[in-house]
Amino acid sequence: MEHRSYKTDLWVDWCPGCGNFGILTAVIRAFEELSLDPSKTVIVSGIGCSGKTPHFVNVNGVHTLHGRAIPFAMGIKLANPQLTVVVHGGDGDLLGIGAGHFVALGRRNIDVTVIFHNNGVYGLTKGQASPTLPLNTKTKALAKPNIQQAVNPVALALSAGYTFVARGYAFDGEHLKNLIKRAILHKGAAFIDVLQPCITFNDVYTAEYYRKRVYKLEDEGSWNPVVERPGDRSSKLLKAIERSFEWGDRIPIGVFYEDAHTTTLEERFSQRLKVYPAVAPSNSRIAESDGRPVVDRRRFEEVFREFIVDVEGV
Amino acid sequence: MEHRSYKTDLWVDWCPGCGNFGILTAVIRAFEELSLDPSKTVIVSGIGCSGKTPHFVNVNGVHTLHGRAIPFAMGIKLANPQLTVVVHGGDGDLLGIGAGHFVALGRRNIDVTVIFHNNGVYGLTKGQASPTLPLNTKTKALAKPNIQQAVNPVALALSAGYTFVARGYAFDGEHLKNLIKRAILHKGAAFIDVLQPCITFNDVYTAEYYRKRVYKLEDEGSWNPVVERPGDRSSKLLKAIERSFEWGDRIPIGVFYEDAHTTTLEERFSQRLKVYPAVAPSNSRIAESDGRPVVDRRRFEEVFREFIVDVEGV
Amino acid sequence: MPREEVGVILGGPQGSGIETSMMVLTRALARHGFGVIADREYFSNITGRHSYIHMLISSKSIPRAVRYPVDIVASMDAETLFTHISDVGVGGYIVYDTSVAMKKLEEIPSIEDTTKSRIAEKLRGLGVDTTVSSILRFLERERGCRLVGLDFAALLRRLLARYRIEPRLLSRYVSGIIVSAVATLLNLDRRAIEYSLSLQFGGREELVEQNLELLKYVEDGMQSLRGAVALEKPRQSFRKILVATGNDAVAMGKIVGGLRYQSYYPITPAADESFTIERHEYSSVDGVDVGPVVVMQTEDEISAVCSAIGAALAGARSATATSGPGFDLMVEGLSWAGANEVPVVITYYQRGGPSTGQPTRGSQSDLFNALFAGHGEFARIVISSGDHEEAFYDAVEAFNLAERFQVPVIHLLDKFLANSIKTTPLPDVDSVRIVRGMVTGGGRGYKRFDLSSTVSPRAFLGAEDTIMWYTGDEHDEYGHIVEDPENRRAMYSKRIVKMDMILSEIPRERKLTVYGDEDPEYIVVGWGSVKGAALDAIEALSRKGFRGAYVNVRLLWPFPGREVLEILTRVPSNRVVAVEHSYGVLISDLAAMAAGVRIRRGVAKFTGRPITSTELEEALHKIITSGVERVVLSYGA
Amino acid sequence: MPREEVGVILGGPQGSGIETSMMVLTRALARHGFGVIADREYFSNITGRHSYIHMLISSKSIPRAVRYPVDIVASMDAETLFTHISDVGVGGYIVYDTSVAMKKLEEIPSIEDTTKSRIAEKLRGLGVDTTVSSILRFLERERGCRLVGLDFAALLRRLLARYRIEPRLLSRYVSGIIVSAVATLLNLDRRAIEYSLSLQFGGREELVEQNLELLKYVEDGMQSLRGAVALEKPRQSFRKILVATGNDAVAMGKIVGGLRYQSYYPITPAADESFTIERHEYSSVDGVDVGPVVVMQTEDEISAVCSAIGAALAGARSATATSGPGFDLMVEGLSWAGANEVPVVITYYQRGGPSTGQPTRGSQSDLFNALFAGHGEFARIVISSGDHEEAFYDAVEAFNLAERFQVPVIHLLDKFLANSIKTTPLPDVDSVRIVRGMVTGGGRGYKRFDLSSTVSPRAFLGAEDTIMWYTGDEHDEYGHIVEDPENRRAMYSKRIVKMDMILSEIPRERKLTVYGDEDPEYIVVGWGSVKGAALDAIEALSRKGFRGAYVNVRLLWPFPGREVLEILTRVPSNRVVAVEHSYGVLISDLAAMAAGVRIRRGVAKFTGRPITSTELEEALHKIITSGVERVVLSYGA
Ligand SMILES: Cc1ncc(C[n+]2csc(CCOP(=O)(O)OP(=O)(O)O)c2C)c(N)n1
Ligand SMILES: Cc1ncc(C[n+]2csc(CCOP(=O)(O)OP(=O)(O)O)c2C)c(N)n1
Ligand code: SF4
Ligand code: SF4
Ligand SMILES: [Mg+2]
Ligand SMILES: [Mg+2]
Repeated sequence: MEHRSYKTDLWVDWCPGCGNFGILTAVIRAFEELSLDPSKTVIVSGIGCSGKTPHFVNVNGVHTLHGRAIPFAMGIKLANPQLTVVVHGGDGDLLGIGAGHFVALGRRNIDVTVIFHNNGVYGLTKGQASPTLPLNTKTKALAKPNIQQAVNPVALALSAGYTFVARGYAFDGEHLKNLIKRAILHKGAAFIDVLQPCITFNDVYTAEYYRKRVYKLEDEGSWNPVVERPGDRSSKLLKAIERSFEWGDRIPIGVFYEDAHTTTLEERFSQRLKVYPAVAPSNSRIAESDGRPVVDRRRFEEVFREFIVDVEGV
Repeated sequence: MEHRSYKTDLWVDWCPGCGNFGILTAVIRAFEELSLDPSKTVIVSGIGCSGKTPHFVNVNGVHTLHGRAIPFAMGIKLANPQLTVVVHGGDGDLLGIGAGHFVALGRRNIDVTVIFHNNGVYGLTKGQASPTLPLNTKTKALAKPNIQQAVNPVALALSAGYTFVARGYAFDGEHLKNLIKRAILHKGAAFIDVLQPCITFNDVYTAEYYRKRVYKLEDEGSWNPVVERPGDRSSKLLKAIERSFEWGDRIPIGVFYEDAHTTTLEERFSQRLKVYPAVAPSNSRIAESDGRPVVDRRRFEEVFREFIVDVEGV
Repeated sequence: MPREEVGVILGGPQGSGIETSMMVLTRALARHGFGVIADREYFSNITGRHSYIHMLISSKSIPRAVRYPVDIVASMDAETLFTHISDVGVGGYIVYDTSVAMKKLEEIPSIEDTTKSRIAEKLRGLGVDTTVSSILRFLERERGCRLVGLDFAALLRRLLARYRIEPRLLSRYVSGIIVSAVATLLNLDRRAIEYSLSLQFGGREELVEQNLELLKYVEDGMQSLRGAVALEKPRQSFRKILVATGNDAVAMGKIVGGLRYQSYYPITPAADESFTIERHEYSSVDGVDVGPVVVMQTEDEISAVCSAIGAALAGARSATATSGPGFDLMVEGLSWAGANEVPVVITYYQRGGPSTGQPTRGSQSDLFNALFAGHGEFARIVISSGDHEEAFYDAVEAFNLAERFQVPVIHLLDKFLANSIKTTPLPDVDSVRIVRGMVTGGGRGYKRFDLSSTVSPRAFLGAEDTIMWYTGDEHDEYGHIVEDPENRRAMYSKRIVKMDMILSEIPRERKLTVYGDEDPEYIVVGWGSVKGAALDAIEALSRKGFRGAYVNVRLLWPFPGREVLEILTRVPSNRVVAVEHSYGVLISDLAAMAAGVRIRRGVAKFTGRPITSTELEEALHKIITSGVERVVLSYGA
Repeated sequence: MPREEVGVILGGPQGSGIETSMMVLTRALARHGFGVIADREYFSNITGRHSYIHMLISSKSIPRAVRYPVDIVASMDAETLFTHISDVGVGGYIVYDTSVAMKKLEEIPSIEDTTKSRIAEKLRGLGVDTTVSSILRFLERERGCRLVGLDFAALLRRLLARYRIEPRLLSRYVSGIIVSAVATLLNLDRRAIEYSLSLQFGGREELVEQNLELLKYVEDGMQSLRGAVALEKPRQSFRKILVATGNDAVAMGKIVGGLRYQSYYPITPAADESFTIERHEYSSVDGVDVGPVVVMQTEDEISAVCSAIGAALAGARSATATSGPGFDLMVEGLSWAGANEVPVVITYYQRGGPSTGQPTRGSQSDLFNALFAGHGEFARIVISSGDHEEAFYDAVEAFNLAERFQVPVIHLLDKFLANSIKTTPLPDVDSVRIVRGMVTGGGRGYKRFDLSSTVSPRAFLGAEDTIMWYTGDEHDEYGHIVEDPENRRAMYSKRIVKMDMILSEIPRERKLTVYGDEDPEYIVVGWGSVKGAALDAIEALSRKGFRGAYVNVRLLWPFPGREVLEILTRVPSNRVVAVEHSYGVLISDLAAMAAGVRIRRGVAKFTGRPITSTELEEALHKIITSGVERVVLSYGA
């Protein structure tokens, strides 16, 4: 596909100053630097402010249902494993209504990247507490302090089995862009928790708040999140989880965990389906040119012989 | 309520030798030893072989929908906080279709106990792989090896915020009974992962298999899962998670984590609702004896004054 | 000359305070004794897209629906002027910011491309340039409109000179300019505005003061226009009046009705109801508890409905509120409630579908989803409300019906009602009755599903000395699973025959109400928020000599087929017209199915905007005079 | 004298091999050239509850439905005898284990209490003791039954003496005893059984040998009974025949139809379809790929439908299979598919509802759920199949319709069809055509929702040089969100008018088929698995002089109102009878709504057991001769 801009010319209707702008820019730059073919790239999103992302990017976009971006992405990716599939979802989307799918993707290690817009609120429905808002926090949109505890997205992703887990910050564009590139290049389920200020509803976790606290894991020379040998998995995982507990004065961003030794679901399917993924649901032939099914009479009898009785009329 | 048997006289239609019998016995003995009032106790279950549990126990039973026992239990408990609420669910039920609710309960720390029948299969639908069956395992009911990874229920419960997390073994009745008692007495969301052989469909994780491998955490003198001070949470949690990775030749059972310092959701509601839980949805008055609402004209004007304009006809 | 009614549009970007303007004006008008209805139109967006309030103010009664054209368009921005060019009537007033005069249509990014081309085409047709100033000139010239140009920036500078206001907060006062200009045109009393501002800003005195100051500046600049659109003296005499949305009305109804557990997962246009309930979750009035209501924001709608069912089992009056996408997720739970005869209430606010559709726009297209979604057969009740007042009482009634018949009840509403503000007389709460149906203390040997009566006495989980079982499987009288075919037949029938019982026990006036002429020539049938426009339209047509009646169907399921049939057969079948905010005008299909009557004339609107009195009147006129079978309405930006 | 048809019941505890007996007998019978249908009845239980197979074997044709009474009851246990006492006909044969003769009803824990009391009462009424032996004596005395008592334990001991069989596996051979006894009564050829056993046990020779040995022992003890229930020489002449369940038929149809992605979450009675597909997910036949089909066990039904939609967007023929509770969870996804014009197929197997209901029993009570669940209005197609053959072709057609019209298609089936085994002629796959509808390669500037035609050319995600957007929000031609009212009107209408297109393009014979008399006196209307029993019943009644026709409705939505109306008005309205496995006989309501015709006579069955030819014949007779309006059937244990 010849080069064209990765940005559509739609008006981006997020609130001025929203962290989503930072994420959008980072995504677009990552796509550019990876020279992704727009027609072979799909952004799949849920519902929320974050869910609008695909409309602003000039690659295929599938804006799905609240919480269901991961299942849609799974179907797209398994049907056409050639596609680069990136999921965008809000914290309510992926860890509220969609938490079940979030866990399931970890168990599958499908080669998709999940970008988590972590703003602590349900943005598009006007600022209710999201699953990442800590207990007792009272943002200005809430009438009363939050009554539920926060879930730790990084720890949850690690426990669920994601093989690449990172955290970025919406307004550290260069760093975030690099995380996104690395996540896309990773073979397997990749998760990036992106700290995303919501200027309109979240007056606690603001750009100011994060600017002061965020630091980069990689700035610690000793930090190595990469599983070098399968045997290292548990210890690396545990270190990553330990690090995910850090929150408050210092908030780590960067790669928490990366394991390239776990097979992807696509690889596992290729064991069963022989010709997969080269021959895949999206490109395999189902009919002859005249519309007759590939499964003709003879092939039918061959494939379904378990159901066929030869009548002898004994 | 005068004493009666905690066992109903229905025929228990599990397969002879099923681990569920061990769980049933342990539950009944725990109830007995705690002298729970059957009319103030509710077993809430999902759908599956495990889901039938309430019918066999002579306390209130609510056999709900597949995956939804936790939400039902939440409504029951919040409406009547006096009740002792115990959830029984299968591994497909609680961590397949119900994983979203499972995570949400951790965030809430409602005072209910969740007993997880971990048999590695979807029993009642004839043996498909459940979310706890490891990758590549091929039980006799499966045509092909399992293509998905297992989720680690203990690690997930810990990441999600459960304040009591334990593991028991269906055929170590005394030990399991004690865990159940402790979980019920715990104030907050308690989770017990019960290793439950499915004699009919799971020929890998059999009683034989577990008998050889299971050991008790408490047998290690140094093991102390109890959060003594709030500040210890992270370190205890991390130790618990580390321990949850242990699987294979040696499988730990016992209490992994216990934190009595986190407020329950009921306590948090009592902050907002003043008279709660003493005056609760289930026992608060809504009408006068003649059927007139408690909210009479005068109270209406008082409560809803924000909506009332005094007309002056200026 | 003072007017009986005045129509107003307030327009501006989402997030700029347009809703505040609406509230301040409405309460001030109510203070005067005027009746007000205000429809709110907004995008699924937080900041920047075009949002507007469409009001009708009346001196003679409480208005029931909005209508076009309006008398005043008050704009905060250029987009409002481009968007509402057709909405202002001859001789109407246009309030605008003089600094936007040179804005061009092409320059406004927040207008969608399709809309932009449509407007451009329209302007081309009218021979008008795509600038604000040419539109204004056009309106002045062709429609005799009066232009009220104000220099917003200058006004704000004056304010800034006087008060210490953070510059970045200054834009919040633009809504005050709009309020001031409209108030001046309407000749509202300063004290009424002060009263309204005090309610709006609670304790924040300085905001009240600043807005009053702003009012003064605006008045100064509009001396000649004061009272240009004055209303007649109000003819009603309420001492107190409610100013509330439909969401609020339902919230109040639920609390009066004894709600004790409300679950929700945020969704437009339902969520506001739960926030209102949350604000009033507990009060102690002279030592008497009002509440407590446990309001629970759940992880999804499945949890919302399931936890509400759980709370109902424990004896609490329990409900959840949602809209189409959320309701879809509740269907399995609904079916469980049906199987277990659980009195739970689902308040279902329709919005534009399918799927995410038009999340902030209205529709009545979910009728069949509410009636028929759910596998297996079981009794349910679906009721709808025609206006804010009905919504309040129906919210109470929903619980009564649920508990009397031990069935799930769906209270079916829509975004139009939910989000519109209306002045409504205070409900007569003393006339309300709480009816809990067959309740028992239980006791040993208790059978929850006792087959000896259609509605078995219900004990709550936790009742002393009582044990019961519930299961979604077919069950025996104790609630234990049984697959026996004879038991199946008995238990399944028990649940379904409730439908007959419900139809015979609900009084006629709760099933439907008939308005208009006693001896009609034509009959309009509708439900829910069609009511206001329909009543206006038949009244208008009656002034033109056409005798019409409106049948407001309130009980949608079980459908009151006998009563509907009886009424509709009073006129020839080509004189019956169904009206609905949908494509299919589904109530016709429902009547065909459940009353055996074919309604062959229909008025449909599915743009997501409300049916207005004016266009409905026109459509009905066309149908009854010209034999047209179907009219599709589409007025409204 | 040899018989044309023989009915058989095989009964025993769940998990004891009763299904194996069924398969071995059916394939042996098919080998002979007999036609067989076998209904499977079982509890929602893995081990121990009563399960039975109800077969009808025919020498003249392929039987279409089961009927009562049967000629042979072959029991593995006492419970079977208690349960099926009424099912055996005069002169029938009872195969039983002599060691259960002294068993008492009271002693059998696996019988539910309600059933137990019901049986006890029945026995009391008949004056029979609650022991097996008194039942047997009663049947012998009153019904002239022949008792075939076999000492199961002794037979197994003989086997054990000859082969090294692990004692704990011995009970698995009981199903072999049943097979042997029935085969002996039917006089089946030893080689046919050997053939069948080989198919059943695949490579495991020793099992074949042992079972043949067991056959010898049983034959030895039944010398006088060999051929006691022999069938006539088969009149049909198939060279090959399929022996498959409805689930299998659909699975084969899907694969032939080009299925490439199948998602499922396990649920009865749908899951077996996915397992069959999984077994055939990929084959290479002479270097040609059949497949690959990605079969995905998802975490829930929401994920099942959403991932299937995703796969469809990528161009794969894509489907999911479920039953009521699962479908409920798919409703929101369905609505998205409707909004986005996605060709996705949902195979919906109805079971007993509401809620978990009777998970392993059948029903047709989800008709309206399939037709109307989902918020907002959009086009969908719902088709149903009357038998295994139709199910195969419909499974292909579902994809064709989905892709031609770019709408979600629901293929509505039920447990009766899904789980019953039937001998069926091999499908004529060469007559099948794959029709993919408007497909395009896309290209720059591609508009997925081009408004210039009702069905816009569809490009797949991944098409070269092509970008497209999808959203559940209302959208423009590119798939971007827009809220413009005019666009709304155009896009919303585009999707819905497909309904007219569908009705006009689907040929009549795909909408409905009419069987029976050309000039009927009465007409029976039904859909899905009513077909077999209905055809049998009208045939039987025609032999008694009543000329009837059966209308098998195959296209349920959009409903072929014109065609249905045309047919039904051929007879007086009191001569039209609707038949359904439900309480409400919902097809009547559907006809009233969509064809304007009131069907006032109905036959309902909602015990979860299938309508049998015999009871339907009786019911129809009653209705057409006596003016009875509604008959509720309930035969079957
Ligand atoms: C099933 C369903 N329930 C509820 C909604 C309403 N809804 C729209 S956006 C949203 C939440 C958005 O929050 P989040 O996922 O955190 O995204 P953000 O807007 O913060 O990016 C909700 C609940 C919906 N669209 N669908
Ligand atoms: C919504 C829904 N989907 C599917 C089913 C079918 N179903 C019944 S039991 C079951 C799984 C049981 O597995 P698990 O939860 O592990 O319980 P177990 O039987 O192993 O105790 C399923 C999928 C259902 N009842 N409801
Ligand atoms: S509401 Fe918050 S998250 Fe949504 S666009 Fe505005 S700032 Fe961003
Ligand atoms: S199938 Fe497995 S889990 Fe279910 S009852 Fe039998 S042994 Fe137990
Ligand atoms: Mg968010
Ligand atoms: Mg299980």
